[in-house]
Amino acid sequence: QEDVRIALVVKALGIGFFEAANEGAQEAAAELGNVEIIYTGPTDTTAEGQIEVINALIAQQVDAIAISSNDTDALVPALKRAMQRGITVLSWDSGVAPEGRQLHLNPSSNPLIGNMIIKLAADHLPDGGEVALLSATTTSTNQNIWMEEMNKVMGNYPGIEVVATVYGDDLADKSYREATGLMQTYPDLDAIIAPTSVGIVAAAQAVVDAGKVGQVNVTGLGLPSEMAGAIESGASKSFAIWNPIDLGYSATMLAYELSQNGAEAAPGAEIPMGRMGTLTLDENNEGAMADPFVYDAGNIDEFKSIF
Amino acid sequence: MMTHSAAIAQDVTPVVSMDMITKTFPGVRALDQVKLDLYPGQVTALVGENGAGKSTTVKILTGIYRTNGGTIRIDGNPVTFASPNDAANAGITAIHQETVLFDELSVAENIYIGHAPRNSFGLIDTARMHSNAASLLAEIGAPFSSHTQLSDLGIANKHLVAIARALSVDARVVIMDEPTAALSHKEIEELYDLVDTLKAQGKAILFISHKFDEIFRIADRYTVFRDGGFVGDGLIADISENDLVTMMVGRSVEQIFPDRTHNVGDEVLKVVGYAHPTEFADISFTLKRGEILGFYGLVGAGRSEFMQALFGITKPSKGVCQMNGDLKIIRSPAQAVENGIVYVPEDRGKQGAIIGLPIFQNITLPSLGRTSKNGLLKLAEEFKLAREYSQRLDLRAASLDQDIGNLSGGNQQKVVIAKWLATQPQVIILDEPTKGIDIGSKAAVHDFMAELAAQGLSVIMISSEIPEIIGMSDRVIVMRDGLIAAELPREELTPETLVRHAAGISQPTEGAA
Amino acid sequence: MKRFIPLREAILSAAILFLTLLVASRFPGFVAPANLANVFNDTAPLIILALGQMVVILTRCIDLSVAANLALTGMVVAMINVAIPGLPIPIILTIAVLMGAFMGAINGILVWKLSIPPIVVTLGTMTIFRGIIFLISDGKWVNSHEMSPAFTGFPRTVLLGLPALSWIAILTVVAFGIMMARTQFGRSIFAVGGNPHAAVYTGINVGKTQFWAFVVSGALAGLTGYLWVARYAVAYVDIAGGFELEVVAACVIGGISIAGGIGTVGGAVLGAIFLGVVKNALPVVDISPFWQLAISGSAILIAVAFNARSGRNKGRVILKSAEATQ
Amino acid sequence: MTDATTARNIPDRMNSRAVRIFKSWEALLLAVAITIFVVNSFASPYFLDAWNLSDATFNFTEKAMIAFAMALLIIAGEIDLSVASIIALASTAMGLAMQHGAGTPELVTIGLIVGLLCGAFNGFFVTVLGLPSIVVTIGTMSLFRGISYIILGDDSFRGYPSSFAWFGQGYIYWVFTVEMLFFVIIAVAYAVLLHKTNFGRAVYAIGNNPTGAMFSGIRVQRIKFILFLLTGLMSGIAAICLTSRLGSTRPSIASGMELEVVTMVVLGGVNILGGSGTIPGVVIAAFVMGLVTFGLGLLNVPGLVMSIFIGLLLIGVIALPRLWTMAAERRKE
Ligand SMILES: Nc1ncnc2c1ncn2[C@@H]1O[C@H](COP(=O)(O)OP(=O)(O)OP(=O)(O)O)[C@@H](O)[C@H]1O
Ligand SMILES: Nc1ncnc2c1ncn2[C@@H]1O[C@H](COP(=O)(O)OP(=O)(O)OP(=O)(O)O)[C@@H](O)[C@H]1O
Ligand SMILES: [Mg+2]
Ligand SMILES: [Mg+2]
Repeated sequence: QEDVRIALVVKALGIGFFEAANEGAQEAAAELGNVEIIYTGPTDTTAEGQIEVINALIAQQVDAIAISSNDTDALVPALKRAMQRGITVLSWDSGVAPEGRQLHLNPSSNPLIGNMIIKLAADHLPDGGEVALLSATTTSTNQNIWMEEMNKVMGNYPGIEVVATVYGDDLADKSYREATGLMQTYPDLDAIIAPTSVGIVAAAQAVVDAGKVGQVNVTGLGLPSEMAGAIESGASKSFAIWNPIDLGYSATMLAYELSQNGAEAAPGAEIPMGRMGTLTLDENNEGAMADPFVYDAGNIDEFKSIF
Repeated sequence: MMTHSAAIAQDVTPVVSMDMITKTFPGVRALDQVKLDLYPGQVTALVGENGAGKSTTVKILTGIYRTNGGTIRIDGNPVTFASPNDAANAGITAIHQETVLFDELSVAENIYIGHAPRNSFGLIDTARMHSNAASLLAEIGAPFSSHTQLSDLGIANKHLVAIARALSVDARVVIMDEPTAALSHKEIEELYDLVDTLKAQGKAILFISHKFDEIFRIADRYTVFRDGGFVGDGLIADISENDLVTMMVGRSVEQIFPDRTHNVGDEVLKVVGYAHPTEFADISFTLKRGEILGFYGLVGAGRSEFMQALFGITKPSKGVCQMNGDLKIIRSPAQAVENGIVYVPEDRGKQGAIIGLPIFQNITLPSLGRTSKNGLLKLAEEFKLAREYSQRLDLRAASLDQDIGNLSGGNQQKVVIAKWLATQPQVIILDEPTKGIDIGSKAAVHDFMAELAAQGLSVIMISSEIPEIIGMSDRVIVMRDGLIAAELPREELTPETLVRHAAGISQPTEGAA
Repeated sequence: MKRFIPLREAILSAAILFLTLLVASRFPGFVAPANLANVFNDTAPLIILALGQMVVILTRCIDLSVAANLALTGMVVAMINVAIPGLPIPIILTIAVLMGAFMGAINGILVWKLSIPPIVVTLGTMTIFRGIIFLISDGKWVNSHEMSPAFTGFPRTVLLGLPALSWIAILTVVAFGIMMARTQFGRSIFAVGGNPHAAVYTGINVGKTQFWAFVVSGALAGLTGYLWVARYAVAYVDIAGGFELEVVAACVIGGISIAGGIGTVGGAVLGAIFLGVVKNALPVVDISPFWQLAISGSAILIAVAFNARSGRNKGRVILKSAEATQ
Repeated sequence: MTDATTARNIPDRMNSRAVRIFKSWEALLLAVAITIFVVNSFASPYFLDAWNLSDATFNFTEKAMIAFAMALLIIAGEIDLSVASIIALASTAMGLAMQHGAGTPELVTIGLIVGLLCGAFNGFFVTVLGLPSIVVTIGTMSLFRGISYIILGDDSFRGYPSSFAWFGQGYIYWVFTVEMLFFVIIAVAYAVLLHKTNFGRAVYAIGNNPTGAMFSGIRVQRIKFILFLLTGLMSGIAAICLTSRLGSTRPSIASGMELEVVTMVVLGGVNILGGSGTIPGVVIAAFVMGLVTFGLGLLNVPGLVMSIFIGLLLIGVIALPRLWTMAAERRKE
């Protein structure tokens, strides 16, 4: 019997988070037995790059494409064509518009994440204080949604004031400069929230360089392996992330279910995803995998070698 | 005046001796087994038509080109020059045909680039460089400081810098490739003195010129090339001008100007009050059908600048221009051409020839309107037009689709003239049309000018050569410092009056001719 | 002409001063010495690279591969540091400079020996160098915690009030000042760019001079590669992506003629500082980040139009009357 | 001098037509293209498939449209690095119009007009103010895209009319896409313009010697201005196709495309210093680049590794013939 080929398309190759997701996908493949994972993606985070990758995958007639997209809308025509040619398409992590996929797997639910990032900062500011956001690019779908969700729950954290939102474009040097700029512009800044793994590392470095460890707490979403140093130095007291291994695993399982076992992606459907339980789809055919997980000095050593 | 043969001993060994030298370019054999000897304390003139291979020889001697065969000996020992530095180290220095200098650098740096004096840290010793340069400049009578930026100098002064550069190295062999082409009378005289000094110092001099008076004035020996081949050499004292010309062109050439009947017609062009903020002012004159109007002046008098304004290249601040009585506004060369005025520029390489395009495309470029239909090219028509005019000008080339850059200077000039004649203009402005052209082609250009005038074309000829001006013009306008100094009818043309007006001398002076 | 060159630099200095004061009028903190030092330190990599680029542009070439060279060298030294954490910084610096110079030499050789136009060569090597980073790193990042403290600490080491990064930039500026004005190589660079044809006749090897210009530019890119990676404590494929155009822009704003032969060390440095000030000032005056790109684009256009105006020649002076009034 | 001594009869041409074609850059490039095609056919079982090959053309059609205009511009001695940013701005303008209810014809018109305006803007700086184009377009590259960012920020335009999708997603006949049709029409139009008209001849003259061309009565600045307009126009067309294909507009659209376009032009044998180059060369280069990226894509080779191939191809295709002649000369000596 021929292998089932599932393409795991990521935003860009070489990012630790997605490498970990690939690990999870391989785990799922091993579990399923007859699955071959094609781990691919562009080398920079552009929609055009992903379209070329998708075209190549369509040409290879893969069985399923599971994609973390760089652009909600721009990928839709290409993915539609993939579906027309009989390929199962789902998005995970960073979604595409509903007409471009059968379902979307959220790593967590957006409200939970939005709440989590502000809570991480607020937990260490019992008397309130000034916080600033250091996001990725202005066009990053996820970051924008989370910040929106965060704004909705700001009322639950009295005394916490968001003084600025800056964009580091997911570039280390830009993020670093933006973080430095924040500390200069707002001398009384208490925390920088960076809901992006590039930004949070750069911000922590900037805080260390500015000699503001202890004054400015860097938090947000990051990878344990990259943030271990920041936790150790005290620049970051805690941060959160879902488990990318689980995410890759779940995406692969879902892709297999849809393409091989005839699972139907429809609102309200419950689709099994192996050891991660089942995914319940909402009216947009979206579902959340799990809660984000908080890492701090107590558990970082356990995770930093994993991803 | 010095005498030619006085100091020449027959048994001196040459400093430099080239033997059986061959140089080929793709498709062209520029030199074919030529020989050339240069003797200490003597001036050897290298003569030949355009494209005979004179400049190529210079470039070989200065290490810019490498030979395809033959030997170069210095003091009898064979050498090979892999780079210009090798040649310089062997004591060979040259003033090239093109000025090869750097506009952005100072005069001193231009003179010493590549061999500037160093201080004990190995850094350039600017103070010493300037003082050395200043004394060199004083020696050749240059009227500017070593600190001047080169771009601030006129073309003649640039040539003086080139000469100073050649003298800044302690050379045994000095090569001068048409050094007088851009110089005024006074400067030429100074150059002659300089050559005499160099001779007295025992240096071997190679002198290239198309001007025979010059050659007979300062050369001791001659070597003749024709079409890349060696024809003969000997002592100047033993040969007559006519024989030398015959050797050079392979036939005898009458160096007289064409006999013309001077019947000029109606007024074609009338220029009134042309002016420019810094370059020229108050230029007014008329031009008649079939007339050759000479423009004389010292180099730098502003003749080219004015003509370029008339041709629409630069914008005059004032002035009007009428063609056949109608007012014309000429703001671009394209409009000038539409109105029947064309300009053959002086700077062939930059302004005249489109190097990189084949000969036929150069010729048809301004006439494309006639050789095409609805903007679509018709190659056959183009070749026809190009063939016609290249034959009329006796062009020498391997084929019409050869790059014009592979032609010698003189042949390039013919293509440029052909390009403009092909537009069938009413007024043709020729800026130094025979500069750097060999004597045979020169006569051809002169005959052609006469023929054009006879056919009713009006010609404006800028020239710095008095015989040419006197021999060809119906009327002459002399310019000085951007103004018209005099307008002289044919009858009043004498070398003396021309020089007097051009230089602004009121009293007739001696030796002006 | 000589008169114009200091003028051009004076205008640029005035523009920088004006910009700084404008920002300071609303945010006095911007002109605090510490912040200015910080702006300079931020601009240091751009200054160093602009000097290298200047040499290349002066010889009528262009080096589009500097940012890729920087990134590749940065990645290599970072990986070396991970593999051999104890390697002393002087050795790391040497490796970075040599490696950068080697890549510059590849560009130079192709330009010199095969006479391929520089823009083509460096467009090619730019993509090749980036690709090689991906190949050797597998697209993975080298993060701060993997680097040794000495490695990331060097550019931050404060000496007489300024970080080492700033000092290196200052030293480079001084070295280039001497090199361009007082060495055979420096003057040859102007000659080659001003009139390559004439340079050949004067015994200057045009190709070889261009080769060395690329080597110099490459060496500086390599040096900056280490400094960059150490300063931002991270190395990955895309670092300094698109930075080559910023470097060229700095040169152009500084009055280095893209046609070669004209330009000064001071101009290049001021051009870089101008961009650095703009970049640092925008976030401070709280202009939306979306405006940054358009503003720096306009700045380039205005600066260039300005430069060209002040240097435009007005024809020759022949008329005696005109001479008197000049 | 060889056979040039007889002045009266200069032959029109040195080599026959066949020899010229055989020795041409295009012949070399075609050989490269065929080699790549054959290698691809063996390397991947999915390569020789009409639909796949058709999909593959998207890899180059939009870039090639701009490349043709860019080729003329580069032959004339100028360059336009702002093309990708023009796409961004034109696409943003179309998005704005779409939000205000514009239909497909209006969208197309707006795309073209914005392209032309951007071209005119570049042309103004280069031809009227006399600034070097490489510098001007580095500036406008930031400016044009910057305006898109100001307008769009972190937003995007989506929901283009379904009829608009025809340009970037439609098929003319069987597997032949609309973009392919545009590509062919534009290629032919530019080939005629450059090789068969007075305008094209003037472009070559300007590229070889702008001063000489001006002295020959060619309106150099006007022609250069037109070339910038054409490049802007082509960027507008590419913007229409790309926007239609993506079905959305973000300010980062087409980023980095300018260098790919220049690479395509240079690979096509156009002298980056101006003066020479042909449209057939650019056409073949477009196919070469398309085939390389698609072939490697089928093998799931990452984009940056593909770019190594493109970089090597760019340098190699120019370097190899030169190395060859150098080696031949050395052997002769
Ligand atoms: N770089 C080159 N490539 C090809 N052919 C060349 C090159 N340089 C010179 N030639 C050819 O070599 C021949 C000799 O040219 P050269 O410049 O030496 O002539 P010349 O005697 O100095 O003429 P002129 O009096 O016009 O200066 C000419 O036929 C010319 O076309
Ligand atoms: N300072 C200079 N730098 C560069 N080129 C120069 C300079 N001065 C003159 N030239 C060029 O040298 C040529 C002759 O000089 P110019 O135009 O001053 O003389 P002219 O009065 O037109 O007389 P002629 O026609 O006898 O040369 C022109 O082509 C001019 O452009
Ligand atoms: Mg000559
Ligand atoms: Mg003149």
